[in-house]
Amino acid sequence: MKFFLGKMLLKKPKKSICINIILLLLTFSINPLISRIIEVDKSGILRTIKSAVNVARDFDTIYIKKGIYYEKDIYINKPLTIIGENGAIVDCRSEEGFGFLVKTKNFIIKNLTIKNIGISYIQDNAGLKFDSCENVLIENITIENGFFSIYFSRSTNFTIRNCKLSGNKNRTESNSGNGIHLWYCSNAKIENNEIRFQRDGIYFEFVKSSLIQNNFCENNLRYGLHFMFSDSCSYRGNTFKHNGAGVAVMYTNRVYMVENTFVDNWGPSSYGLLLKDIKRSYVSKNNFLNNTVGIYMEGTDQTLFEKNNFFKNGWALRITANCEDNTFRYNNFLANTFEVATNSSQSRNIFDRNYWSGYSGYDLNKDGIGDVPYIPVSLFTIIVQSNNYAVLLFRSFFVDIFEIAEKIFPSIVPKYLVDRKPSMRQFKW
Amino acid sequence: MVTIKDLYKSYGKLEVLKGINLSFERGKITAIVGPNGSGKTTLMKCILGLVHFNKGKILIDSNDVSSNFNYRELIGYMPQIGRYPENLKAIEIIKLIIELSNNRKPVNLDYLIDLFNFQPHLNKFVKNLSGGTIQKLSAILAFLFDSKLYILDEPTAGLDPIATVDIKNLITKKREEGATFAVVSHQLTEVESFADNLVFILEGKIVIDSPIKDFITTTGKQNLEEAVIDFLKVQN
Amino acid sequence: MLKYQIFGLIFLLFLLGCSNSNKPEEIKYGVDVCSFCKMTIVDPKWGAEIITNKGKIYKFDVVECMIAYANSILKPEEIKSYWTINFVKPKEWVDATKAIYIRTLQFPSPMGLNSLAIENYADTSKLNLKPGYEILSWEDVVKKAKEEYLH
Amino acid sequence: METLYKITKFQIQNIIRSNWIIIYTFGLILTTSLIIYFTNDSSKVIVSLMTIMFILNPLIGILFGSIYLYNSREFIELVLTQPIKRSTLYSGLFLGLVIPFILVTIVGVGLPLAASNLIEPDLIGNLLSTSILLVCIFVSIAFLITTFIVERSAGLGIAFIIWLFLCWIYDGFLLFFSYAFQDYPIERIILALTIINPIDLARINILLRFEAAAMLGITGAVFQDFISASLGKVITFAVHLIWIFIPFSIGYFRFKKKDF
Repeated sequence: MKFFLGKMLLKKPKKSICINIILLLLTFSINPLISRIIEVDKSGILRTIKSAVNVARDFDTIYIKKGIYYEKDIYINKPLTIIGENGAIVDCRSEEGFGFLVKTKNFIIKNLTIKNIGISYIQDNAGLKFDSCENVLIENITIENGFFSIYFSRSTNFTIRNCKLSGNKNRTESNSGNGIHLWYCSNAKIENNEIRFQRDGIYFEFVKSSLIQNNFCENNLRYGLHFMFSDSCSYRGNTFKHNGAGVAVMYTNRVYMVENTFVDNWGPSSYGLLLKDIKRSYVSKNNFLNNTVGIYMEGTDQTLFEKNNFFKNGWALRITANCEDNTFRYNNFLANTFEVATNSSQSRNIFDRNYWSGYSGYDLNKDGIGDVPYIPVSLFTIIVQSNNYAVLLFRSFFVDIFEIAEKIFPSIVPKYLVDRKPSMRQFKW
Repeated sequence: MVTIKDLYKSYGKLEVLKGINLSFERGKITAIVGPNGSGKTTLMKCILGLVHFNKGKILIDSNDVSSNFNYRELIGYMPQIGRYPENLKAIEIIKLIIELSNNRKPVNLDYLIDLFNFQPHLNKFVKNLSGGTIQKLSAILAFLFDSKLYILDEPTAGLDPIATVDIKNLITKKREEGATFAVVSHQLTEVESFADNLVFILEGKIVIDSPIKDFITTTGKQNLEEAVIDFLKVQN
Repeated sequence: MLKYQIFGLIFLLFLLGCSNSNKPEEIKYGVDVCSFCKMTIVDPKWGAEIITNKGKIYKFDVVECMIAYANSILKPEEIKSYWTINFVKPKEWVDATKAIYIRTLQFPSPMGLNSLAIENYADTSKLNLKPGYEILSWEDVVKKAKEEYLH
Repeated sequence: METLYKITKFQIQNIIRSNWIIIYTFGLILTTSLIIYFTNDSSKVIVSLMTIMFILNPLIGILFGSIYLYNSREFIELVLTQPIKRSTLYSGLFLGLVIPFILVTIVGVGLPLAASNLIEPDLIGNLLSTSILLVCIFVSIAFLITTFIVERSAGLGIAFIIWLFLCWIYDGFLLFFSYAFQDYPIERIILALTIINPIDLARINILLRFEAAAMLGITGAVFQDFISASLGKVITFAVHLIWIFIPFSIGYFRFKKKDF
C-alpha cells in the first residue's frame, strides 16, 4: 500500500479506477442480454420509480420516461441501472428525506434531474445517498435546490461525472449541505462536474486514493473543495471560483494539487488555498488569481510548490511560523499587494528562482538571474502576521513611512526569508 | 464726546491701564502721548471695542461701548500698521469697508482719492502697493465717512512729507467741520502743530491732561517737547 | 505625571468594562473562523469557546479544536472557562467541563472526534441514538482528543 | 446674514487669487492625472489618492489656515472696528477659508477622476466628501490654534505637531496599544480608538468601500458591520462633524472674548 501511495504522487491518472470502471462497463454491456428494461411512465403501468424498483430484479435497467415524479426516499438495495429520458425529474418537494438511498454494489444512475431536497439539522439529507456501496457510476445527474447533493459513506470504487449540482443560493452556510460529500471512502473519481451554491462544493473526510479532476466549483458558501484527513488524493485541472472561503486541505498527507485555478476567493476570511497540517505534498502549475490570500499555510511541511502563478492577490502567501522544509521555486508572483507574510523568526522554507514583479534588481551577467537577492516580505506583513489588529493600519501614513525607512535601513524584516536567485523573466507555464 | 471713567485693563498679571479717567472734548484734537508700552494703544483699542477692559466705563455720545457694537458707526479708525488681504485690489477693500459699515455714505471718497492722488492705485492689488501707499489707503478708509470721532494711531508714520502735510490738513479740515480727534503719536513737535489737548500716559496712568497751550505756559518752556521733558524730570 | 495616571485609569476602565463578563459570545456562523483549525464555523450544532482570565474569547468549530488550542497555544492556567454548544439546542451554551459527551458515528463532527455535547441525559431522547455510542465525560473527551487529534 | 456673506465672499476672492492655491490646484490636477495615467487600476488609484487627500490636504489645510489667519490679524482688527458682530466675522472667516479648499479638492482631484471614468461616481463622491470633511477639521483646528496662540511661529509649530500626531504618532500609539493588550478583548476599544481619529476613520471608511476591504480580515469585518449599519454611518459622519464643531466653537468663544 505504501508503495502504491508513493506512486500516486508521480503518476497522474488513477489506473486502478480506470480499470475498475472498464470492468464495470463491460459487465453492464453484457447485462441487457440477460436483464430486462423496466419503464417508468407517468401514464404507463408503472407510474412511480419506487414501484419499478420493487419489481426489478438484480441487474435490471429502469428507464424513466419524461415527466415529474414526486417521490422521495427511494431505497435501493440491489444492483440496478437507472436511466432517465430527457426531462425526467424527481421532485422531493423539500420534504425531509432522501432522493435515492442506495446500499448495494454495482449501481448506475444516469440522465436524471433531482430537485428540492429537504433541509434537516440532524440528518444529512441528500439527493443521492450511498452507504457501503461499491462499483457505482453517477453520470449526467442534475440536482437543483439540493441540501446535500451526492453523499457517499463507507464506499469504494465509484465515479461521479458530468453532474450539475446546485444548492439554493438564498441559503446560509448553516442550512445548506455539501455538493459531493465523501466520508470514509476510497478509490473515487470525481470529474467534469459543476457545483454551485452548496456549503462545500466537494467534501472529503477520511477518503483515500481518490481523484478529483476538471470540476468547476463556484459560489459555494464555504469551500469549493474541502479535504480532511484524506491521504493520497489528487486534484487537478479544477476551477474554484468565488467560493466563500476558497479551498481547504487539512490534516492530510501526500496530496497532489496540480493545474487548478483558484480565482476570486475574496473576503475577510478567504483564501485561494488553505493548507493546515499538510505533509509531503505537491502543489504545481496552479493559478491563484485575485484571492485575498493566495495560499494560507499553517503546519505545512515538506511540500514542494513549483511553477504556480500568483496574480493580483492581496497576499500571495501567508506562512505561519510552524511551516518547515517547504520549497518554493519557479513560481510567478505578479502584482500582488503583498507577496509573502510570515511571523517566522527562522529560515525554514526555501525560496529559489521565483519571478517577483516587485523585484527591482539588475542582472549584469545576463544569466536571467537577478544579481541582488530579493526579500519578498514587507514590514507591514510581519506586523500583521503577529498582531491581527495591526491590519487596521493598512494603507496608513504611519506604515508608509516605516516601509520607506525599512527599505533604506533594514532592521526588522528578516533577512533569511530571501530569494537569492530571483528570476529576471516571468515564467510561462 | 468720549468719556472714560476709571478704566482698568490687565493682561494676566500685567496691568496695562490703571484707572484712566479722561474725556475727549467735542471738536477738539486730543493727542495721546507716552513712551512705548505705556498703554496708549490699549486705551485706543478699549475705545474701539477691540480690547475688553476689566473695569470702568467708556461712553461715546452716551453710547456704552461694552453694550452695543453699533456705536462704531461713529468712529473712523486709522491703524498704525495697515495690512490688507494681498490679493484684493485697493478699490475692493474700500468697497468692502463701505459694505461692512452699515451702508454709511462714503461722502469723502472722491475728495480723498484726489487728495492722496490715489486714482492710479485703485485697481492695483494690495501686494503691489508700497508701504506709503498702504498708509494712504488706511487714511482713506479712516476718513471715508463723516464720522463724529476719529481715532488715529501714528497717522503720519511712514508717509512722505507731502502726504504728511495732506493728512494734517485733512485733520484740521475735519476738525473745523466739528469732528473730534484722538491721535496717538510719538512726535511731540508734530503734536504741537495741530493738537488742542495733550494726554500723557505713563505706565498705565495719565500724568498730563491739559490743553497744550496751558501746559506750556505753566511749565514756562518754549515748546511742548521741552515742557514735557521738564515735567517728567520734576515728577521723578 | 497626572496625565499619565488619567490615561492609565481610562484604559483600565475600558479593560474592566470588557473583561468582566464570563459569558460566551454568540458565534456568527459562516463568518467566524475557528481559532485553531482556521475553518469557517458553519454548523450550528457544533461550536465551542474559551474565555481567558483576561477576558478574551476564542471561538472554535468543535470541542476537539478547543482542547487542542487550550493545550498547544494557550496555557491551561490562563483559561477561565470552557464552553460548548448544546447539540440538541444549538443556541444554548453548556459549561464544557460539565457537559455530557456522546461519541457516535451517527453524528460526525467537523474534525472527526464525533463527540457531541449535551447538558443532561434527558436530551439524549431527541437524538434517536443507535447502538454503538459511547458516553464520555469532559476528562474522557480531553484524553481522546489528545490521543487521536493532537498526536 | 448679509454681512456673513460679504465677508465670506471677499475672502474667497482673496484666497482664490493667491498663487499658492492656484499652484496647489494645478499640482493636484497634475498628480491625480499622472496617478490615473500610470496606474490605471482603480484600487491603486484610490490608495495613492488617499495619501494625498487624507494626509497632504489636511497638512495644507492646517498650515495654510494658520498662516492666513496670522497674516490677516491686522485686517481682522480693522474689520472689527466696523459696526459688525465678532461672531459674524469669525464664521465668515471660516467659511471663506473652507470653501476655497472644497473647490480646490473638487477641481484638483474630483475633475480628473470624473473625467477618467475609472472609479464609480459613488466612490468618488465618498472620497471627495471625506476629504472635504478632513480639510474642514484641520482648518477649524487652525482657527483654534490661532485664536489661542498669538505668536506665529509657535502657532505654526503646534499646527504641524497636531497634524503629525493625528496622521502618524496616533497610529504608532494604536499599534503599541494593540501589541501591549493583545491578550485582552480589545476589539471594541481598538474600534473606538480608530474611529476617534478623523484621519484613521476616513481611511478605513474608504478602504471598506472598495475591494481592499477584505484585506482587513475579520477585524475589518467588524468595522464593516459597524460602519455599514445605519447607526454606524451616522456615527462616522457625526465623529467628523464633532471634529469640525469642537475646535471651531472653542475658537469661536475665544474669538468673541479675545483682545486684539
